[in-house]
Amino acid sequence: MEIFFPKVVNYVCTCGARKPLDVLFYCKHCFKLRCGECVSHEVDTHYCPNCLEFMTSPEARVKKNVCTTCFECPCCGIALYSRGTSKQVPSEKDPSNMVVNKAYYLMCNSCKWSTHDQSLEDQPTQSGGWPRLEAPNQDRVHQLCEYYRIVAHQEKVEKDKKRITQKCGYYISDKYGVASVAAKKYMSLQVTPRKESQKVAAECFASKASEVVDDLPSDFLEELNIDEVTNIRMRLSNPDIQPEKMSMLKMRNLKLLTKKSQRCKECGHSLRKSEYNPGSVKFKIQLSAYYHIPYVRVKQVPNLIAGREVTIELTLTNPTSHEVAVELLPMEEANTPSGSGLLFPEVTCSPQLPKGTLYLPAKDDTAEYDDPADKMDDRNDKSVVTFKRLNKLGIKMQITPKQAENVAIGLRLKHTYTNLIIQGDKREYEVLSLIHPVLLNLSHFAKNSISA
Amino acid sequence: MTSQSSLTSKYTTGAEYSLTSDKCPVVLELGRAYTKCGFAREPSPRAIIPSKVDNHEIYSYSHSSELPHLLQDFLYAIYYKHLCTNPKDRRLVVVESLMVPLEFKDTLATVLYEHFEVPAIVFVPSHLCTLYTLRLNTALVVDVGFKWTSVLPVIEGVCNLAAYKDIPLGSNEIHRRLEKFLLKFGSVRCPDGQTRFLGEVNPEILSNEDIVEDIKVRTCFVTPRERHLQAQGFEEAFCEGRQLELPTPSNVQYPLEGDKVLEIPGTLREYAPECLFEIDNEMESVATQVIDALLLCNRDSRKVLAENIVIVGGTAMIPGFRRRLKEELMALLELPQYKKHLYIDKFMFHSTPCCSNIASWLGGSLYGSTDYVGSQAFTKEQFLENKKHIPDWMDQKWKKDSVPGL
Amino acid sequence: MGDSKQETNPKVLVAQGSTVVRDCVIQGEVTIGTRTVIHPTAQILAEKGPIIIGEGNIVEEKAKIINRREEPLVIGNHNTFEVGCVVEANAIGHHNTFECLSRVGPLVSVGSGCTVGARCNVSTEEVLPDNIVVYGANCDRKISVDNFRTSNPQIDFLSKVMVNYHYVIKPNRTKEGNAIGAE
Amino acid sequence: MSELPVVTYDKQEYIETASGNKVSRKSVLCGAHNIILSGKTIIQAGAIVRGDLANVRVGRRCVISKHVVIRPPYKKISKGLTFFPQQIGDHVFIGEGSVISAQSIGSYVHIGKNCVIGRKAVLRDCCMIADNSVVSPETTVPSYAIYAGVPARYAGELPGPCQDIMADYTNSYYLNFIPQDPMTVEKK
Repeated sequence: MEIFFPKVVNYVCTCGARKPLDVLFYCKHCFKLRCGECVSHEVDTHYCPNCLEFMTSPEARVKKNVCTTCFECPCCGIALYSRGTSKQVPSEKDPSNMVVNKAYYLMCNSCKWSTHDQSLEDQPTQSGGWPRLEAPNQDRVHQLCEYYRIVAHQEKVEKDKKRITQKCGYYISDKYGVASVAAKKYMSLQVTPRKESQKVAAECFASKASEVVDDLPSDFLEELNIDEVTNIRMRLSNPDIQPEKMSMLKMRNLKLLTKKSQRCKECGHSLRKSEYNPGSVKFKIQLSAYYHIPYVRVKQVPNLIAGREVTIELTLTNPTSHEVAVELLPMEEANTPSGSGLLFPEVTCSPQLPKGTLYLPAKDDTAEYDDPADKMDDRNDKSVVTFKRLNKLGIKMQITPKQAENVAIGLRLKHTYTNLIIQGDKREYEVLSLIHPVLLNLSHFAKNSISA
Repeated sequence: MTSQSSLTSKYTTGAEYSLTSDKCPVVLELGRAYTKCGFAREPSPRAIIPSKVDNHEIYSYSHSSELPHLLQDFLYAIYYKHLCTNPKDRRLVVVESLMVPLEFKDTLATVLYEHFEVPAIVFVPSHLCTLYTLRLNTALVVDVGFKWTSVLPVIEGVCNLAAYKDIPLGSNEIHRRLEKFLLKFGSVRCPDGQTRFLGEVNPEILSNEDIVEDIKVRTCFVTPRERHLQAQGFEEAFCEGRQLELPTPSNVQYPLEGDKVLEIPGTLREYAPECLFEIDNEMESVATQVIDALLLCNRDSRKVLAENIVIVGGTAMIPGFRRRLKEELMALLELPQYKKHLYIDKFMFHSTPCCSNIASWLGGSLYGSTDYVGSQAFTKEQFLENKKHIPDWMDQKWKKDSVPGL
Repeated sequence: MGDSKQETNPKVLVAQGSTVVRDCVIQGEVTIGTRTVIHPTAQILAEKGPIIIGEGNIVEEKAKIINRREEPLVIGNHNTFEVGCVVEANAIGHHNTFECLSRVGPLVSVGSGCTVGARCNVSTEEVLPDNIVVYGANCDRKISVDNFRTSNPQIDFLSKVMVNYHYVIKPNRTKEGNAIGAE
Repeated sequence: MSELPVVTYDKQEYIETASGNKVSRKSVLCGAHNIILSGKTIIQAGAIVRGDLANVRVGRRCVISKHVVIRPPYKKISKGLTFFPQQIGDHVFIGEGSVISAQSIGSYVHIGKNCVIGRKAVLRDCCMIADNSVVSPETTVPSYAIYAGVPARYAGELPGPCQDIMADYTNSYYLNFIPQDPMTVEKK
């Protein structure tokens, strides 16, 4: 998890959340960092994690967000796979002649649960026409549904009639424009419940109480084999029946996964939109901060001892195709007291940051990554820079931790950002200056390197 | 199925939600232990998940500033992982327990409106909406949950709040008792062939609530009252390792952490849930709550309530619970202090058309299928006007039209 | 790894029709039945008592079969020991599968038709009855409804192909178990 | 991600091929001519690749850690059974002690330590299998998914730039995987 969700270096998002750069977005229109908590997410498309069949949202809604062809093991929750069997059966035309009859059933590759456990007939085709699990109380719920809908509808009709005849328009709401709403409401009054739903509702009787209650099974003193009793996860994964015995388990259709797109809440622009095809790993729009903001990494931290000055080494990587000038500013200026204390209370140590500007060369996609270290840029301070490789720069700085544990430093990363403006045929570049607070937990790094 | 869907857009409310009218509201019940989420008009929730974010219970937050983040992460998982739907597109019915603190409710609403941009929310009290599943308007609702057991009489669709009773008894209490006695008496067969007490092997292991819960769910039962009476002095006997003169339930071999087997004493399987029915220092138990609630009601309504008892909640699903509750109630009737005041000779029970842990959710689902959602939901604008506060359902406005259709 | 020793190790009895590659570790008194395939880097360690492997078994890479007791460990027919499993059981029936990285402790006696799932562990003193499946993170058990007791289909392919790539130990017993050349 | 630490190896232990593959002499490559390593791939000590059963093709810049077993899957056919070729994409990291019987593994895939990837499983591009997980046979793991547990189930989503994160990770790994021979140690 450390690779994709690193814990050592956190950027401070515009909303104040601390997140690794890898999961942050960069809104090109507001020039601000955004994180999962401050963007709006939208479900774009659905797909089956097993057969990867793509489904649009309306289709998925009708199918109740499950795949129609794939099923889930009621024990393990993983997909079931089809197995073929062949049986010798007498031929229909000529009973003396034996023919091979192919049949298919489903089985779980982990716990070996199979459709035979549920006593389902084998199917003649591989994709199968497996019965869909229906809720046992479906009819009753349907009746209740219709009953209350009609009751609610009648109540509403009476209320609305009263209102409309009294011309008591203000209550209908000023917000939505009285005229149109009133007209539509009036239209809706014309609709009487359909006959069939009235019929269903009429069958809905009130529940009858009884003196008899569910009893304790009479075998409660007998031997209990724990392997035959389901656990809570198995029960809850099938809310309709919540089976108590392993023999009562029933398979369900596999749940779909979704592809989501993200949108900046402030300006409404899309931050990420993936391609519809579930097999594709490409994006139509991808505004991850990873591709726009210089990446700060920790390279080396010696043993941290309270009160002793040590040199740490960081690296800066420029992900863009333009040169970036970076300045590292102290956190103190930004760390002003806010409502409930300091803005960045986790900072326990202030580093001696290199002064002056560091120039990070542009990323060159054609360059081989492991070419030997190349020549230094003369503009960079040689006493600060430890190495340069393509678009990456190593820098060193001194810190004096006040304590040995929980050493965290903060800095503000000031960098240039080259923005491309396209107006008609004209392509113009503007260079902006952005500042992001960055928090580095050095103790965490030390801990990691020990375990590694 | 087809008849249901063909009726879909017949009675939609009107202009406000014309975009979303063909989408049923989301129905959410954030229980103390489990959260049920799904869509209105469906017979069961799409998912029942632990009310936790990364092992952090959403109800046990140490500081109120923590809660919005917990809820944000939790609701994100509900909407995008379990329901696969955009929160903006659907109205929301929240089935709420009476136990929920106001702060929690307001924070929940703030997160839903501001972060998830839910268009409108309606909160319905869980006891009340259970009645939708039975087409009743008068009943005594007994909710046996994870931390609390609560009893609320509903008469002609109106909650009798004055007669509300609750007691901190539920699964949690059973778990604690299991934990205590397993540490003392649970013996473990270890890979080296030795048998040791659980407390010696790994005293920390039962702090994993999931194991305790699993043991409760798979092995425990509520013993009949008759056995309970015969086994008086049970705890002492158990602690002294003395065998009772009753046939005891079988011990259970429970596989532990893959390489060990825990032997669960059979007596503990029936003793642990006893905590629900033991009379405590204040002379209270789950059963006394029911009787006390009845006593707090108007004399005329006692009989009808006693003959319309609805039991809901996950803890009520332990085998034998209903039988025992009935037996305990009958026994209490014989006590002089109750006999004089209650003119009742029998108790009658309803059975919900679903498992009792999802009964109040199903009520929410039925409520959510009606026009009431449109007329009663609280929109974001109203919420902001009301200073980010959801009117308590005891408020006047709520009382006026809170229980439609009942 | 003492390959040459193994070939001269008189305690290793290899039946005709088996495929035992030389790149495996065989220690102590080990009998290998016909149609059994031992993959490279497998370890069969008879520390005290002998290990007797029946017909049609497969022992995959890095699998370890250990007998630390005085009594012989008898392994039936058509068992599969998948990659990296460690099996110290005191008896093994037929048609069992020990999936990848599974572990079976020395106090366990395994019946027939059992499956010990990947990364699962069975180590307390017990008899694993027939057709048990051990699966999942908690090593839950259940009885399998379907069980096919056929010979292992991989063997034909493996015994044909592996000889092309590996040095194999020459059999010193006939299929019936009589010493070759001693009749 | 922090910068990866330098991992040094004994120059005598590893063979470096013309295309930059670094293969430990302590690994076992059965049927070596059926194994294709596309370049700059590292195979560490104790790893086993079963090219004798069927062709194995490993993409560029993969890391096959210590004691990994790579073993083509088999499939039942009308006449018995056959093993069929196995494909591993580019920039794939396989953690120590894992057993891989997948049918195919896409590019930019991260597999943790001590995992079992069951027979005929398909791991699509850009996915992650957490440490100590068991991907059951025939499972498909979709892109951007994290699978974890025994058996492995969907456990989360990878961040959008995971393709570049993985490429960067395997590149750095190769770059920091350097021989101990004093003559070739890079100047600091």
